[in-house]
Amino acid sequence: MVLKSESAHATDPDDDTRRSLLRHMLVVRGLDEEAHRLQKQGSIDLWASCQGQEAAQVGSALAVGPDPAVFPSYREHAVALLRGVAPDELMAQWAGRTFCGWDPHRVRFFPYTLVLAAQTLHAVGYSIGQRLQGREDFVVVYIGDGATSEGDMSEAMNLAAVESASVLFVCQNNGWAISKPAEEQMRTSLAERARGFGIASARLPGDDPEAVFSACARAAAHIRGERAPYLVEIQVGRIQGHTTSDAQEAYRTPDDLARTRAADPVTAYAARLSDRGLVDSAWLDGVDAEVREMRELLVKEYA
Amino acid sequence: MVLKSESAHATDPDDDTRRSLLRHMLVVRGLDEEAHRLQKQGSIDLWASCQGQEAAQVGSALAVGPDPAVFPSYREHAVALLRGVAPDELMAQWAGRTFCGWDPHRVRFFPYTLVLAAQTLHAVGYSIGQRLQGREDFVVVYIGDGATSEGDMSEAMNLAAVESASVLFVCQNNGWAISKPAEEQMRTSLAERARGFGIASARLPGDDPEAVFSACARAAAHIRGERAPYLVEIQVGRIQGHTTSDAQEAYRTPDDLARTRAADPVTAYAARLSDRGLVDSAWLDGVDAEVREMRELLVKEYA
Amino acid sequence: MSTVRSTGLAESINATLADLLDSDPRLLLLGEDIGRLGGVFRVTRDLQRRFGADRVRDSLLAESTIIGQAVGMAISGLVPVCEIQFDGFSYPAVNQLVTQAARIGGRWNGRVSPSLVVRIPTGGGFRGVEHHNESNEALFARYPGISVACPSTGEDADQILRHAVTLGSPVVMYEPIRLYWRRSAPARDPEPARSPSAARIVRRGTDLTVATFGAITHEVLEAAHALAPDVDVEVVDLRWVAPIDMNTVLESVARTGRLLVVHEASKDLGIGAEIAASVAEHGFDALRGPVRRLAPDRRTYPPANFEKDYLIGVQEIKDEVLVMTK
Amino acid sequence: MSTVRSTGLAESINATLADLLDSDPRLLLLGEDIGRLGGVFRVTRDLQRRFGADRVRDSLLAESTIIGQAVGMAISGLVPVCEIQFDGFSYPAVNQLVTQAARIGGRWNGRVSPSLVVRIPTGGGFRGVEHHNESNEALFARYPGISVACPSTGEDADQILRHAVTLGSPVVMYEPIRLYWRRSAPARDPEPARSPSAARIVRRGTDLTVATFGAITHEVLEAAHALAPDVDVEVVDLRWVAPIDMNTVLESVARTGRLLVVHEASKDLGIGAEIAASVAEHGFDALRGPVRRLAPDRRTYPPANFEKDYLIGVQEIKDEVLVMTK
Ligand SMILES: Cc1ncc(C[n+]2csc(CCOP(=O)(O)OP(=O)(O)O)c2C)c(N)n1
Ligand SMILES: Cc1ncc(C[n+]2csc(CCOP(=O)(O)OP(=O)(O)O)c2C)c(N)n1
Ligand SMILES: [Mg+2]
Ligand SMILES: [Mg+2]
Repeated sequence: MVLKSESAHATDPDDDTRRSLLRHMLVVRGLDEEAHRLQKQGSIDLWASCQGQEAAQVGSALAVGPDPAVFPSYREHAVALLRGVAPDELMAQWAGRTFCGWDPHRVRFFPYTLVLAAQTLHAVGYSIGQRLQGREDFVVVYIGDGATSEGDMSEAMNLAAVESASVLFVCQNNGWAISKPAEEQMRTSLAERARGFGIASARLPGDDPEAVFSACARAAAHIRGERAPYLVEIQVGRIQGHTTSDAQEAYRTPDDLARTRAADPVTAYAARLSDRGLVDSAWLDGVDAEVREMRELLVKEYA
Repeated sequence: MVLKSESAHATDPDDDTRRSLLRHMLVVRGLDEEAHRLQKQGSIDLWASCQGQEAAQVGSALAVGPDPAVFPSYREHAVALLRGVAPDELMAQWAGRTFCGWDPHRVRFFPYTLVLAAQTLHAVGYSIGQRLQGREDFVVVYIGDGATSEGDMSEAMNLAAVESASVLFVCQNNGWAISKPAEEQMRTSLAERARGFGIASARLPGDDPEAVFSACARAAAHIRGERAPYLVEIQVGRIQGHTTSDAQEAYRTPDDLARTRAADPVTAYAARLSDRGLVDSAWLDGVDAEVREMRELLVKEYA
Repeated sequence: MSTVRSTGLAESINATLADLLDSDPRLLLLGEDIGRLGGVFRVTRDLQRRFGADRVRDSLLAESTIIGQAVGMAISGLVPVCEIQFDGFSYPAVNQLVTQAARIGGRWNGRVSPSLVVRIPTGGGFRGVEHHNESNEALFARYPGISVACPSTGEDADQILRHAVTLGSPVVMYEPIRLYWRRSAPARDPEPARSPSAARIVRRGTDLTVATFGAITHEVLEAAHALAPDVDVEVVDLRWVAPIDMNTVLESVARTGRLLVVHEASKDLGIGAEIAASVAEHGFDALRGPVRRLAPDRRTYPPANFEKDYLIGVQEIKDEVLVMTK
Repeated sequence: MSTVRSTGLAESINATLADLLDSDPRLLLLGEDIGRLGGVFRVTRDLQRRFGADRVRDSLLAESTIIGQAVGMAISGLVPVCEIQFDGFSYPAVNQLVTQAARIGGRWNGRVSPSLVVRIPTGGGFRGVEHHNESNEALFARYPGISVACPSTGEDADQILRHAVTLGSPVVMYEPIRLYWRRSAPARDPEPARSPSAARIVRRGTDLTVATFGAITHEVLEAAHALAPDVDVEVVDLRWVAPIDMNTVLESVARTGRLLVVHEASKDLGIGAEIAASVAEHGFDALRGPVRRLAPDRRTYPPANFEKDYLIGVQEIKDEVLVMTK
């Protein structure tokens, strides 16, 4: 798959892009499931699942195209794969082999940062640094809802606003910071908070990758056009626990969990594209095969 | 002078209060001038002037009344005196005798905090602690424009918003953080930023103590009524350098300095109350005598 | 070698906190995920259910906020017992702890005496990911105004916590993660400590003093038991690393003539440096040979696959003792 | 006693920074009030005028922002030289320095080698208000991945800065405030250092080694000059406190048999602890008596009226040397 830059599809995704969205979502879901299996059998130490957040991740990453450097948090596995991080490279740090399994420069997907919100300042500084050197200064930084409470996030928003840095903040609001609900973490929304700092923003549901794609394409156009930051807050569900160490049943109701699982963006989007006739069972079988192969490779490498 | 609580004058100040506003402004101006003199002759080490900020300080302090605990920054000398800190107690730390010259509990004016923005979290925590113990939880915290860039300030606003704490944030925006202009420190205003966190706010010029008084009285009513935080951003001028160590001529234009001096809120308010016939020369002479006595006391103690 | 069954550290601290919450209405707990979830290590399990969300508070996700608001609460007369989720995430709280919590009593000229406790899960040895294996007790130990404790048993943690909440100044207590759920420990001499803030001689011996603290006390004791009776090692469990009970260490070295300090944190400027320096200053004449420190070299805690090479094990302790006593 | 005239430290650092800005387009300066104003100590005076606001950047008033954005800039290929306004305000930057700047090279498996310098005015002795007199070199010295320098002359600061901007990992340089404008200094032996990261023997002597660094090196030299010829003191100016050039110290102690460490930061877990411990470990047989540390006790830097009692002066150094050599 060749990534297109956002300028090529400033508004709605075309059919190729739609299939691409779905394919990336299905692949990372396969990876995520395999990671859980490997963790359960003790082959890797820990896994931070992205189940429920695939539409947000794939939609945003495809919308901005291959050029911007990405400063992830630690859960952006879909973005990683989409950028060309190999599945076994992605798994390496969760297996205790390294702090970062891939070459960040090659894929312009930088290492996971486990100290919450620290990467937000790096992202803005990097963008400023790139601009000063006359190079691509569009940067994407991912952050969770909980991490936005850290001073660094506010400082980064203020810095980006004051410097008018070309930074897209993507806040994946999955409703939880481990066990603390997002409503108890903030009084407003991240989108409102960003505007308070002078950053344009949008808030949207993250179940539909096409809507995410469009919103992020618009955000990217704003950033390139105005040379100013933008924040998208994407509301997603967290299907699994915070990590494999977290038994979320301890603090979430069965109802809430059932609702979140029922709103699975991957199955929903697969059904939608099938219904629309954009993918058929042959296409789906093809992706299945790809996923199977990936899982076998992971098992060979890690089990 | 007996302090009235804000409920007694929810809107405009009455004539007694007007005279009280002026008297406090004149007294602290005298103190501030004496401090400069003492510093110049080497009797005290340093002084952070509040010249230009008297209306903001006196107006806010009188409006909230004597009950709320005050967490100052390091420049709220007018608030200190108004709360009953004695002039020589106030001077002690600038003379290198102590870190805090007064009894914070007695006057409910807590020690100056020199690490910027640290006091904002203390203020919110104190308010929560007071509420948990069923005691007066209305707290006032002062902060400068520059200090708002520190992560602690954003964290404190978020905490206050989420906990719905009875905290009045008073941001004295004097346009400068040492040599950095406020416009380069933020893209919006503090008032907008506060709203982004879910804190009601107002922004107003700080040249007129009556307007400050009214705005803060309304803010106090909001805090007591809603049991929720409020932020007032008061635009003031900084007549002197950041401290006596700071030669502001190095980075401010003569024009700017002249304009700031011309807008002196103390002389303006004295003229206004004279014009309105609210004070006469006997009254002014009385305050003069009080100031003279205070200065003599300071000289005796420190020169 | 004798091993005894013991209550896990987590369970023991949980019981102490419950008792303190019961007996002192001014006490409250504050930390990320400590309420609903009971903490990521379940140290505060069930406490929110028992004592309510006002007193067992799920804090915002911001460490500076935790300590900063605790300072304000302490000024208001409460006794906050905070939790930082992992040692590696204590840095955003450094400013509030060092420039505020530690100094507030002095700044107020003694007119407030804020008791404020910060519990920090610490150390490695459980294949944690980056930042989850730090041992930072030396960070806060440097600062006047902060006391730092490093218990190695539930009993000590209990004594330390009860002391800490009455101290009138901040206490940071480091809790070894790998002891939270361990249920057996090498046997210790039953000798009581002289005071809640004193070190404890957990094994009497004559040939060499090992000063240590925290989780690795267990490995030291295991090594000491294994070396007996050939070499008779005295083991001092410091329990507090700031201030350090140097009297107990110096008296021990006066008896044995040899000092080894063992800790899990990296060697440079660690607690071992302070102890070795103090003994070189004040116990020099008693020394029969060089003091030694056994601790990881100055390098970052590695990815899990390499942590065995990084951590100090029983074998290395035995080897070191043998070299020093041969 | 011989005193020589010298360029003030501020002027010297200003010249070095100007030269570095001139010769390396990737270099930029970043800090509060360093541009328009030229810094509160005027160390960066005129540099913004000469090199423009893009390269001499008045940062936001937020220390975490300064270091955090510098990490990003370094990844982008620039070489940020940051200033923290006072040592007492470095704490909000600790998280970004310790968990990010120090570890980014390792986390990238060596694929970036960010050169990043943090200049921090340090120390007391000028009647500063609260928080303006701190000596925190031991804070960052503990952390692998960070190098820490403490120059005591303009010449050394120059050599250190030029080395630091090429190192590929963060360097924190502490600049003694009270040397910024001092224009005379005790005479030093002209012996060159073995390398930019080595210590310097600034006075040869035979009776006792004093290891020291930073501003107090001047007082140590003054004491040494005054004691001669009765006692012949060798003075080692460490220049770097992380990593420490222990070889130079150990060789010196091997010659003199006695070690005194002097520093301005409080004693507990200070640089002196590490040096005393290392010498007690590796130089034990050379020692003719106990090592000693001369440094303030574990208490907060007091208000200005009391700083004389807190700080170590020439007289105390002389007294200590005399006790050790009598
Ligand atoms: C500074 C810091 N504090 C605490 C933690 C521990 N921690 C890791 S993830 C997490 C919750 C993060 O929630 P959120 O930002 O919403 O991201 P999500 O995991 O939901 O994607 C916490 C508390 C950390 N990694 N860093
Ligand atoms: C954490 C911290 N960083 C830096 C400083 C140094 N400093 C003291 S006051 C000041 C400027 C503050 O500006 P502002 O908040 O606008 O308050 P003002 O002095 O104008 O009242 C600076 C940079 C400090 N005291 N604390
Ligand atoms: Mg979340
Ligand atoms: Mg200001």
